[in-house]
Amino acid sequence: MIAQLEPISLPHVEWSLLSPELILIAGALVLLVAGTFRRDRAMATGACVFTVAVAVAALVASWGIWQDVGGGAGGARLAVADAVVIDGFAVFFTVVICIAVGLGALLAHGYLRQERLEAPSFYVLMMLSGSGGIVMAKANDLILIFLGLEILSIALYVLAGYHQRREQSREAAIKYFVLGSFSSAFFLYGVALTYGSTGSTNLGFIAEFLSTQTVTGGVLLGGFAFLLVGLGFKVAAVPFHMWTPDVYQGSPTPVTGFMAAAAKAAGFAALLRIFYSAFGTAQLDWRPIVWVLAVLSMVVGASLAVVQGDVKRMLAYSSISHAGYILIGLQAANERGIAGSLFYLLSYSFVVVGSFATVAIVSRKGDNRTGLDAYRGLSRDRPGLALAFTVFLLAQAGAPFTAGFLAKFYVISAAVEAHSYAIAVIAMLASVIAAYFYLRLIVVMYMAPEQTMAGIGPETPLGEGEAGGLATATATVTRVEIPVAAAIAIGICLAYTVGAGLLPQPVIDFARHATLLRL
Amino acid sequence: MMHAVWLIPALPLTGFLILLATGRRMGDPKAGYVATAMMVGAFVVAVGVFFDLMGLHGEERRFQQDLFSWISVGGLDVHVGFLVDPLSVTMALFVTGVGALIHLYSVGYMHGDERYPTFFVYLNLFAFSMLMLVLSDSFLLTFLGWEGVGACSYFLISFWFERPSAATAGKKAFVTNRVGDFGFMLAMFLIFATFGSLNYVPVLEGAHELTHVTATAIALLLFVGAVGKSAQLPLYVWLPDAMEGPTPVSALIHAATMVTAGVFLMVRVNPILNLAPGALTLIATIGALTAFFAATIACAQNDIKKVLAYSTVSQLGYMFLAVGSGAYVAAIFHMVTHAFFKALLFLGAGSVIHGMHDEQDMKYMGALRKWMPITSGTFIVGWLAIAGVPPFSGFWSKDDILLAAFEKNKALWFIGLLTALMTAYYMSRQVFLVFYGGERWKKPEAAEAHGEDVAHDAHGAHGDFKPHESPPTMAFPLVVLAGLAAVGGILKSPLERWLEPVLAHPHEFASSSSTKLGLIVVTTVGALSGIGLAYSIWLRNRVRAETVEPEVLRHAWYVDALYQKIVEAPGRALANFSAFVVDAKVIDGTVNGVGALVRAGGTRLRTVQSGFVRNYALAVAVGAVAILAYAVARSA
Amino acid sequence: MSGSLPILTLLVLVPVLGAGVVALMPRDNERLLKLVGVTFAGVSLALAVALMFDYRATGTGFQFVSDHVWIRSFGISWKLGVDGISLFLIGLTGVLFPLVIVGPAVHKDVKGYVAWMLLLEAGCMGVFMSLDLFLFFLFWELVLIPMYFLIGGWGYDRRIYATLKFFLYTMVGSALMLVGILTVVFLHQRATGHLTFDVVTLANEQSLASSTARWLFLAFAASFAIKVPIFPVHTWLPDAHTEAPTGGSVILAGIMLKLGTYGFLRFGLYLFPQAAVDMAPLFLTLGTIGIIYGAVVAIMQKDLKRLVAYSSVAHLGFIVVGTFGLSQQGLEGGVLQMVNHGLSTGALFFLVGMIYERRHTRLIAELGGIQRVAPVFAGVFMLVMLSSIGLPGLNGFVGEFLVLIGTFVTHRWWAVVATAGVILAALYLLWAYQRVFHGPVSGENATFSEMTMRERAIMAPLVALIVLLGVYPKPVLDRIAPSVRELIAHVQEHSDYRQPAVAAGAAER
Amino acid sequence: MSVPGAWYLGLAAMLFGIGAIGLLIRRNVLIMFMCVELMLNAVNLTFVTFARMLNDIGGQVVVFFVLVVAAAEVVVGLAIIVSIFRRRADATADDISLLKG
Repeated sequence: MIAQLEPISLPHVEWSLLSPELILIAGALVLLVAGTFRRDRAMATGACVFTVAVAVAALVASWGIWQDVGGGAGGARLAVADAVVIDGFAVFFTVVICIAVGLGALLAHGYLRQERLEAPSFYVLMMLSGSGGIVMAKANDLILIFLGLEILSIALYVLAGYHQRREQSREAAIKYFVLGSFSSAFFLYGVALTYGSTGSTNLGFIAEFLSTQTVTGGVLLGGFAFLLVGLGFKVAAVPFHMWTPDVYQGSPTPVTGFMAAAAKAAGFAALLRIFYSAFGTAQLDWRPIVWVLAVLSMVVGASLAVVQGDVKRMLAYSSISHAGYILIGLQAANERGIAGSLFYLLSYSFVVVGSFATVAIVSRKGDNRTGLDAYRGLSRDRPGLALAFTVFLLAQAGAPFTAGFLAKFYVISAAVEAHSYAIAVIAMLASVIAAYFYLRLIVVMYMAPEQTMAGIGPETPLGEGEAGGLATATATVTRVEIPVAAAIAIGICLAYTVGAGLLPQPVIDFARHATLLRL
Repeated sequence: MMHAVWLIPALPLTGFLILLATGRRMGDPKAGYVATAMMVGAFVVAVGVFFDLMGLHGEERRFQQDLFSWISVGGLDVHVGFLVDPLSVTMALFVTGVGALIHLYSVGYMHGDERYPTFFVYLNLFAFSMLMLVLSDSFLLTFLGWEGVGACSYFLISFWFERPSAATAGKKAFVTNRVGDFGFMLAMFLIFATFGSLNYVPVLEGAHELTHVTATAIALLLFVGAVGKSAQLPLYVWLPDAMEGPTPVSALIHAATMVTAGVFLMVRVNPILNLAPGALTLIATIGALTAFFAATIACAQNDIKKVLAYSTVSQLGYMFLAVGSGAYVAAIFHMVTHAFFKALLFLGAGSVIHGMHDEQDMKYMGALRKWMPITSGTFIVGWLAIAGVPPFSGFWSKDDILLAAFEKNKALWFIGLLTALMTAYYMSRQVFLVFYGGERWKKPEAAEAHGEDVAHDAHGAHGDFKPHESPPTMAFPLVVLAGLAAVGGILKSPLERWLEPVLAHPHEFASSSSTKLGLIVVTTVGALSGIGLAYSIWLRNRVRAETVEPEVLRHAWYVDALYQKIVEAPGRALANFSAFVVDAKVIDGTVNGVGALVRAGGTRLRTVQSGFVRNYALAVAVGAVAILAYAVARSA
Repeated sequence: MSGSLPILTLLVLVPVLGAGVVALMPRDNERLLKLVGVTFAGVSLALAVALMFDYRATGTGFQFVSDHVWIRSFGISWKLGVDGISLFLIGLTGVLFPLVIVGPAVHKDVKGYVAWMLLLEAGCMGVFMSLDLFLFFLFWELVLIPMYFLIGGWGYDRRIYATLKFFLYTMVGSALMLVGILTVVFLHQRATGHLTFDVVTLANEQSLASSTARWLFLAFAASFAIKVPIFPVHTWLPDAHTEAPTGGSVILAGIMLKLGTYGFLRFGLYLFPQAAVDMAPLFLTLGTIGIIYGAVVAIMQKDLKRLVAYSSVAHLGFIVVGTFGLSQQGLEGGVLQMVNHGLSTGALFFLVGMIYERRHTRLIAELGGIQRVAPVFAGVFMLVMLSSIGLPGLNGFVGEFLVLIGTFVTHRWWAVVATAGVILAALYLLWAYQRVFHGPVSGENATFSEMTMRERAIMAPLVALIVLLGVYPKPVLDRIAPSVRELIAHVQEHSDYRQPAVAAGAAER
Repeated sequence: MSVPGAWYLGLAAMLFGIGAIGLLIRRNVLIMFMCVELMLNAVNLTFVTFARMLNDIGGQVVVFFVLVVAAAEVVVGLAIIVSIFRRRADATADDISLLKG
């Protein structure tokens, strides 16, 4: 018996509101196709330029959307059958991720050429990954978040192992893949449990459900826990952080930069949206957990960074520490906290891309020279590069008149406003530990040109002082080459880092008006 | 003339500045004459001011000059200003007078020294500071002079700084004085806290409102300052060492002027002292003990200047005995006469040293009266004065003090009397050893005993040389001072009347004239017997020298060694302990320990990051379980 | 003038501009680099001098205030202003920086040295003028960076250890202070409804519970105490001073230590009057310990620079005592003493640097008899040393005396112990002087050359100020007085503290 | 016979646990990867169960998404595994620990 089927009503899709990710995906597809026709030098450059152009286009599109929804102009709105939310928050992360894509492409160009890996697929993957991140930021549904997460991650797994000839790169890929899929499973299980206890995967529905029901069963809390595990993994919060140093160190450096900026941002986008927005009424349940994660991340990240001898790895640990700071904003669970986290993420993206750009340049051909020694005397060989790197490092340390300072200031002020004094104090003390290893790197670049690094290397405790002996002349190394594209990227990062440090109000406004749709 | 009082310190200051700028170009002896001229000018002004003041009547004899505000903060208002009254003018007169003479003397004495101009730079600066000390109208400005003279004393003691002993002596003087300054400063604080002012006039006029306790505290604290500056027990130790400086310095600073600043200060604050009888008794006791103690040491010293140095300590003790007995005029009187005869003795000693080509050991002198007639003649006048032989000046002033002490306390008087005897003895011993007896510098064993010195002392006191008389620039001051030392006694009663306005309660001797006379006789007999004793020992050689010069006295009762043991050594140990254990190990060790701890923590954590992907997964799982456990616990 | 020209903003921007110009110049022409550097520093000095002349001596409150909204959403302004407390510290900053740029020999990378120095000058100026807590904190942190590079780049053997220690140690304090600042601001917002970092507003609208205020005061104090440094958080100082290049030591001792004591005055007492009064005994005790302890430890130091460094611990103790003695004299003396210590210790570090240039050692044991071969050098050293000892007639005495007499009136026994410090100061400095300058001269010391004209030119302004401030400190004291009086009145208004009438003077009796 | 929904959930949880523990204790990367698949399918079971319990089609739809994602993971994952273990005899996870510390 044939039942009369109701006509299936397709959801209305507001294409214009999805334009940034569509632009990225379209760009990726175009490049993929184009890449099958030509493979030469010019193509490589073209691919880079094309990717930057796509990223800029996506930014412009985001700007249009921002006019519509950001800053309280049109207000947030739901789209695609409530599965997508277009609010200032989403646009903000779109911007962050597009910037990461653009800067990552600039970084990649010189690197790929130097490593003889020139192929458009790198850029394709980057754009796809970015689109996944944007989906995560815009998703109003846990399943959509999961899909975005996977799009982001799967592309990143490939990117991490992109340098096939390097053992480390392959190892990074497999570690990232195994652990990533493991944590995705946790996330998904969290989604399932949440679904089971609230009856929906839609964040708006969940929020509404939680605000009307007071029952908070174990299943729901289990959902919280597993969601937190999955996203905690993505943002590299302790104790889900252990992949980070290995993957950051092993991946091609431009990928590391992109990963640190985009993947972290996307992870936080989902984290903030789920917990602050959807689970907002259950603050009392998750805030203590976030508190612990934040403190662990800051302290463990910083103290492990102290003992590293490899700059890339050190920056990886420092990114763990930064994740802790961004979590402070969530832990504060107030508007200042969210805005602070956003400000932090945007600023951190620039700073970290700039830092890894420097690392990529200094590591030279083979991507091997990432030890502290490689930076010795950089201030003489490449004073501009050394200065830029110094600014990035100081910004990460929270030096005044840099974006990094304001970022820390912002989240800590949120913590103080929320009366979380303890975490504020711990954060500041952890920043002292962190400062040590940034400073140590600066020491190597500036202060010990002729000496052995015996006293500065990780093996010497702070108390012992420096060897001070005259150095054996180190093997002469040719001056590093600075690719033009990377130089542009560094310039942009530098301009932001200093500019937002001096005149932060526009950025602050951007972050403040990137309001999260409170459901 | 009164308004020109500012010139009195300003002239030496000008001299100081001129010499500082151009002294080296002027050189020897022009620089010396410039400095001397400034002092003479100051003296002339002082005389002018003195006569102006004389022209006023008793109580009106006070004039204040205010130059500019120095430190004015809240309730504290200190100006650079002068208080001209009989006391300060008396001080100014003898400081400039004796100072001018000693400046002149130095022109000759320092001739040939490679740092000749520098010497006069210091000397003029000293004169300026000393005059600020005595003329100032506030405690704080006095303190400025007080510290200034201390610094100059330091410069001048270590003038020949190449000699480690000189450098050490200078430092010792400064630091020891600082111990006294500690008291002075606290006294000022207390005065300010009590009166809200540091100016002499309001403080001294309001003194009667003081409670007994406060008065005693202020008096004793100021006395601590005086003990340091005026070399009383237990802080006298720097003064004998100060003889490392050039002899005119010893005469000017360490005999006539600076060391008497403590006495001056005590007299200046007499209205406060009068309210603190306990403090007075203590001052008198310390004074008497110092006088006696120093005199015993002086009996066994061989260095011509050391004898005089201990003698100075002893005489300063007399002055404090007078102060403690309430006989302020007697103290000032003795200060003045002492300035005359002690400056004379020092300059004479300097002349001898000069004539003997830098020999200072009296055991290698003798019979010098033949070679140095002016020096010996004037020295003998000084000797008689200090010994208290009538009618020389010392007799009169010492007599007043002993009389006052007798009225205060018989025991103190007795100590004073014994001291007088000893004073006569050791001064006679000095005169006999230096100017009488045989020419011991010629004896071969003398050269032998001092053999090692000859090597590095090119014109040493040995071999073929003859002692010679000093040049006129040196002789003239000797003669003038000898005259003053001889007849200074006539100042006794004028001084009493003159100083009356500055005293809260003029001291009246209560004793009957017969008692007075008896005391005079006793004192004189004491002095004469001292001389006789010395004569029999040192000229007649009745007793072997060793028996009257026991080791313990030669080494000044081993006080330096004692201080070394109980102050310096523990202090050094404490400083070492603080610097290299407490600071370096404990405090800094903690700081570095924190750093090391973080590092150790990082290193430990590093091992967790094993590189094995399954370990990482385990961490994720453990984290998940932990959060889950928390969630379950919360929902339960 | 004050209306038209934003003189305070210029004081910050001119050195920054200078640093930028120097950074863009070629690094070869060292003379030109120094010339440009000293020109910018000289312009700052001229501005600072103009400021001091334009300052209304009897005026109260802050003058030359420039106030521009900077970060609106946090209520943060670019707010600068001076009062009698900061005026002379700005002057001191203006004086010392040109000297350290031209003065000491710089053996490498003159360009970097000059650029960092100018940036440091801007930071120091900023700290002394900031009237916005956020701005203050920014400058407070900013000064660390140039100094970090100066010590690390141009210092002596153990410079890396020293510079890291300096940076991290100071940062620990700042860490707590930032939390404190934020707490003050947000609690104020909670009480009054508006968010502001403006110091004056925060100070006048006291809204803190007393126990909260005490904690906040301690958070601020932690930062200031480390910077001063107060015993027992002082151990970064000897290392940093000793290893820093001469110019770095001069600025470190001359100006950067004052940031801490200035912080206590401007932010400690001003923002938390009651808490400061409650905590005064603690800080008086620590200050007094510092005076004695610094001196005792200095006695046995083998390294001349280290000795001077420890002397700073002692001298800064006086300033702390004066500050927490809470008397007109003590506070004014403390402010004056900041300037004094900057001059005399700055000069001492210059001199020690000159010794090192000649002898390539700072060890006291290897020196001796220098006065014989270099009498002028010795004379200048002596004068500066006497100023440091606190000889009346020189600047050091005035400050020290005021501190002690004021504190004696309010907190008697601390003052008594602190006074004992003057004995020890004489002891360690004179002993060091004796070992370095007195005694027979031999070996390499015999070739010790006399002060050059250039060195004399550097020391001349310092020596002149040392004497001038000792003899006639009135113009300075008169300008400090109204601000201090106001500060004490502020403290009295917001706490149970009452200054004894003796200290306040007849006008307020 | 009817089985309560909770049993299904319990089974799914057990499967998830087995998958997770399997990943932790097995050394062969391929098997570890299969354990992840097991975990994903445990989640699928959970979804379906909940969908039935809630009488909501959404949970069942999710399963399709998850299957697709799992397929994509397989593609990429196998490629990565092959690339690293191409030259090795066995695919032991503990062999790869170049990056550590």
